[in-house]
Amino acid sequence: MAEHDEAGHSRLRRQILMGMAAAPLAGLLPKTAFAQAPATSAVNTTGLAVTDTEVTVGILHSATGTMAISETGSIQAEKLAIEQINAMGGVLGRKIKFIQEDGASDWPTFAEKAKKLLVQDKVAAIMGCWTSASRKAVLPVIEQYNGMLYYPTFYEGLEQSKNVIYTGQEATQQILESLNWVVKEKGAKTFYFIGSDYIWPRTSNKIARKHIENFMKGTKVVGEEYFPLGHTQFNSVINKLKLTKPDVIFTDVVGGSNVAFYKQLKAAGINLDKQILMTISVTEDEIDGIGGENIAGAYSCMKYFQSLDNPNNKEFVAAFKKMWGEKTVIGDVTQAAYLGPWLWKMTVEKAGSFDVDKIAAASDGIEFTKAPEGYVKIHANHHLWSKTRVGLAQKDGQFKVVYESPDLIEPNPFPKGYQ
Amino acid sequence: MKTAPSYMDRKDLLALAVVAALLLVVFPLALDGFRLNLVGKYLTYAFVAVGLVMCWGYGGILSLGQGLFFGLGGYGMAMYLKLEASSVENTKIQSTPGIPDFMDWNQLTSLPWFWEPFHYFIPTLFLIVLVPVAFALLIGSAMFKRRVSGVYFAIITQALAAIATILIIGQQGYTGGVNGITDLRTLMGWDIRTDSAKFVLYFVNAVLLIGVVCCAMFVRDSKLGRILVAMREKEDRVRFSGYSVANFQIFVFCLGAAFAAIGGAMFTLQVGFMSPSLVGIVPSIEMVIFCAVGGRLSIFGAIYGTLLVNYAKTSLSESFPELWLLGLGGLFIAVVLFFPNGLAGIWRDYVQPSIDRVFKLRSKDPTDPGHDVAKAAAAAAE
Amino acid sequence: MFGEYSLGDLGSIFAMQGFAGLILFSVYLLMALGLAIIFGQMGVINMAHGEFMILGAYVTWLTSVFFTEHLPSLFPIYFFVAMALAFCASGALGMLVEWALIKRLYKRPLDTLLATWGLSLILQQVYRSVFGPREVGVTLPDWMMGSLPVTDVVEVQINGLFVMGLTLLITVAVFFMIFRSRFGQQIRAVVLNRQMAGAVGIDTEKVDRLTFGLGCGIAGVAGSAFTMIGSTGPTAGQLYIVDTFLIVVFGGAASLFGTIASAFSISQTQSTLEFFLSGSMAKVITLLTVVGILMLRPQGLFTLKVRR
Amino acid sequence: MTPIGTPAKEFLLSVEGLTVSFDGFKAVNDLSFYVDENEIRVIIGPNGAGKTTVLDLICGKTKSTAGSIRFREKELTKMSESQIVLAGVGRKFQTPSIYDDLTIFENLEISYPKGRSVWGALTFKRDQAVRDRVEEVAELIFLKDRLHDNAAFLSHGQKQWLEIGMLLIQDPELLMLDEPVAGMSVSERIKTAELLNTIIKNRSVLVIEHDMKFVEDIAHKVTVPSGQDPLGGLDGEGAVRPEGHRSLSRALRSGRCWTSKTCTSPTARAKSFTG
Repeated sequence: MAEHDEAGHSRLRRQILMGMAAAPLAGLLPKTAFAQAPATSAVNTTGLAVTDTEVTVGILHSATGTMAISETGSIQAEKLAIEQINAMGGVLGRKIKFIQEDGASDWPTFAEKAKKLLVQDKVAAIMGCWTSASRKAVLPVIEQYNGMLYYPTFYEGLEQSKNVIYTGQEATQQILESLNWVVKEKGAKTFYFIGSDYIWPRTSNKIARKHIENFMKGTKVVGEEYFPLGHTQFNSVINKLKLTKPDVIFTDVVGGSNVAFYKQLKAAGINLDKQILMTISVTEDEIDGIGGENIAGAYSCMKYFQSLDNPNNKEFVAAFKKMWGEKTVIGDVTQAAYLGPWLWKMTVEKAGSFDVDKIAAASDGIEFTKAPEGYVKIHANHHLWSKTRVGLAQKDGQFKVVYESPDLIEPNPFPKGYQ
Repeated sequence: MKTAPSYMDRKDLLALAVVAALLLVVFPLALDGFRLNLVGKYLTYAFVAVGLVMCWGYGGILSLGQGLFFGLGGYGMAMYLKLEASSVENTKIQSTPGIPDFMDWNQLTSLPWFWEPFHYFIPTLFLIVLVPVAFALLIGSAMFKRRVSGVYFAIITQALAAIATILIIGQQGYTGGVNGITDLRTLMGWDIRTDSAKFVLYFVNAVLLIGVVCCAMFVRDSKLGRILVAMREKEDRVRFSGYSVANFQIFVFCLGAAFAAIGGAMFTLQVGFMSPSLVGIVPSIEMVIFCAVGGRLSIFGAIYGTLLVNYAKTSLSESFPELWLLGLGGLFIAVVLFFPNGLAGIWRDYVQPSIDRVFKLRSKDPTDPGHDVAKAAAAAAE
Repeated sequence: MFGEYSLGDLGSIFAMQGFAGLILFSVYLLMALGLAIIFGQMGVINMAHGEFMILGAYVTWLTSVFFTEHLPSLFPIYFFVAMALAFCASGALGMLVEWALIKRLYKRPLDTLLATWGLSLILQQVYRSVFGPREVGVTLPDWMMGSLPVTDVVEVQINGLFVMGLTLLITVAVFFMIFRSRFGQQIRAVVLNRQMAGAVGIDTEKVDRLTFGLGCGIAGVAGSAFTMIGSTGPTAGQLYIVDTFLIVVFGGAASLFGTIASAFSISQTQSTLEFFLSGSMAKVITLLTVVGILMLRPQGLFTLKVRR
Repeated sequence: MTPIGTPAKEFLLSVEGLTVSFDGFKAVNDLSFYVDENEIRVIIGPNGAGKTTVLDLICGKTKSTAGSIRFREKELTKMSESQIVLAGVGRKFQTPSIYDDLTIFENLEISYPKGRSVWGALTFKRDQAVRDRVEEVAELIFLKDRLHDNAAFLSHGQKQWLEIGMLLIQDPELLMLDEPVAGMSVSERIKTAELLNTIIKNRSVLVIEHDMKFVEDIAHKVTVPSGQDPLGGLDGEGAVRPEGHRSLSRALRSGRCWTSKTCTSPTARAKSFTG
């Protein structure tokens, strides 16, 4: 701890000196956002990498390894948001500079890089992580060094931290409304769960099972199966599906397994126009690999689809495609990642400071009206109030929104009765 | 006494002194807390690499499943720390207080039996070494007694590492699944997350590593070490000189497993969690390359190789994440094709002779693998 | 377990599971054949085998894109062209790799393992840089998707049949090539005694290169076929490598017949277990059984007892 | 002929009904022979006749399909290689089998009959007794002044000697030599014969050799591979000087694989071989 403090102090001293040197100059310059910026010493009391013109944040995702498939979209969205914020004059008059680190799909590497960003680079916030495992690895580091993490992925819940803002949905937000919808609208009675074998599918399915068994009438789960990550042979489980004939196949298969699963499902003659399949793991990103023709007819429960029809989203999609190419698609997590820098900017401006403690305290109640998914608000538990939507997969790889929850759903990371 | 293998000759002592000075003096003085902790993490892999030098370099047994032992050691320590972090008081919001949080999420209502011994520190320390050694003994007895060796052994150990990963991920109620065992806080009430604790742990780690190195050197310089070399060359001759080759192979495999397990336990202490991503095939093969880069016959080379590769990995992936895999892949190929004896070979062939010329020291044994590689050390110290 | 199903259902279960097992068998065999040649016959531990397969998959994807854009009328048959191209691409890359890398390492089999692992890392990164980190979706012609109904429950997947047919064809071709052709005779001669083969006028270097190329080419075709059932991404190849090696080793590395038998027994075990257990456990139990048997019988299922 | 199953007296080594087949090919078929104490026995036969396989069977490298090998009351077929060595059987390979990466001293030391268990090897001390013995043997095998060179630098003949030395230090009761003079120069061959004559004292020796001159020098009895009883089958053939050689070369030409016949005949009969 001693070393940490010392380094912080000397850096702080340097920054104060620089701030004093810059002050007289600022008076000579024409009135710009820069000149109006509050003094660095005032907005940064903990020695973060904030100068009079710049503030540094970290981007921490996997650019290599198996998770690069999923995390690329998040990196792109975060870069887009930072660029847009900078174009609007930055945060508290300071341009955002980002340092990108590669977690390489390896959890210890994530922890190592998070520590590097906080201890060496003194970033004011980190936009990053994708899998629960990487977040779990990073969390102790973030808490120890008092950093701020904006985490974009929909996840299993059961977590809450002063140092993390969860911009994706936690499991109850994503699942409960959708289950209610499928039971009410489609008259579904029986469910079959198929997931990849790790914590997110297992916890999500547990919540779904409790909801189906305890909170709804006449519905039941007729099967539950998990496969190792990367599994590519689903014929046996498809046979079981044919025999049990569930009303709804409820899946949270991830990664490469997804592709195999839907291709084999289609090849086995399970027609998704007749058989209801509901997934909580397929976004537009995944469809890119699966192929729209293989999954058309499936229902996906997300808070965001690229096809959402609102002005915010149209603007966002256009900007994203302009920056990253016409062919890129935008999934739920990509949009949630896009929220991170914006929410941070607004919180910093509300708090009038880059200090993590002040941001953590000021986060409650931050509203973002320009979010592509519509209006969102940060809850006191650091998750977002958001709507949930059910999209029907189309052949072109897009979703048609068939249901949207009427109100914002309250995030509930530790749901009573679901554990 | 012209030939007696006095345990550690002058050159070895010098090399040991250089390593000790580097680890105990130079690094702590030259590096800030963050970098020092990183070096500490790398050094935990060096335990595995030293074990591989014994197994692979001397014993001729290439194990692609060292991650399994590293993981067993690491999980042992993590289970102890997790239980300490899951006191009834800390976990009172759970439906079953007093068990680790992930068990509670998975509807476990009591602690599984195999977690029980990890309530106590001393049994934990024993189990950290004994469990991996028992596994190694089992695997080794089954395979070496039946003369499985070389390629087949490599592939089967690789499969074992893969099975272990699937099993750990699949049994998440008992193991923490893909997330691993996280959020470890204290060791007998001592907060291991603080910078001062990390500093202390670094030294514990370094001293243990030096101890393991001495142990490896003792084995290497004993008659057993020469029998290993002999076995690697002419297995049958050794067998027909009255030795049970399998027993020696089992011994050295267990030794490698024990070293790896110690490394794993130190990893958990320094990094603060353990996860299946350190058990699988990829980390196991990476550890082999640390050893190969250092020189598969050089105990000291293993340390320098580990430091060098990890230093390259960290710095390359900080500045050019895309190039890192190309660099690592290229390194594998280059080492195999051009430097089969790794850094130690380069030292022996290029550096040592010029030093010898300067100091007019006659190298006593031309085939003795090279020892300290000051250049690599300097690079790693960056 | 059976109580919940009626007698008719049980019949269907066995029929469908049998068929699922056969598909898995074909898939495994297709994966393993190339490796059986490279590892079993040549003794090279090719850890980049999965990446050669993925090359075939990417070639298939490129072909499908090309046909969609330039020859839409011929799209239904593009897959055959793609497989041929995949064979050529992977085979050519294989020969290049043999020339640049493998030929220096024939005497050091364990080192081929490390070198090819390095190669696989490089190939993964190259795929990522060229094709992007995301998976690519290979569009299949409509006739290859869907299934033929046999009864109202039992259906036969067309792509499953296709994979089976392909596997059969390639297996027969490989057998013919290894055991009946002049080239196969040369391969076996070089495997048995390199020096002697050289002495009687066989160009051993050329035979090595062609053999390695052949093995990689078959991997390419396998990768091409897998676009029907699996995903195509830079790291997808790694998924296959452990399974593939275990199949070859389990069969008895030097025996092609053993490879078939081992693919068959592993696939049937796994497919049956998957039906009665959860997917993860089925995989673990299958792998553990294989490893257990290998510990008891390290030479694999089929080996010649030879004079040492 | 000694009847199978009831040896007249306890031999040092009794091989009875020994058979081994590789995938149906019977490399050794129903072979029986007996070796006395202090007897020197030569096995001859053409390439592929299974001579080396017999040694492999005795020392446990190959497991027999049927039959028994008894050595000093112990059934060798059920023992592991290292146990067989500890029982007192030493074996030299056809090609020099030494450790290139170790020095000559270390090569010899490894064969020193102490510290053969894992623990023993770990705690083995190189004391004066070891050093004396190694130097003594090194002198015998003409390598005393090269003790601290790596074995890789030795010539082919020297490597053969080194291996013989390694066996010597092991002090076996039954010494098995597989073509000890193969590939040697004439002068080396002479030295080797001299060496062997020193070391075969006070022990039984089983030798495989093509070199008839060498066989002639050291053999007491000869075991021949043949379709028939070698003596019976060959007796009628025309005699060429010396008779034994003629019969032997004849046997070499006609032998295809091992069958059961050994000529453990009375010494007088065997003399026809050894001249």
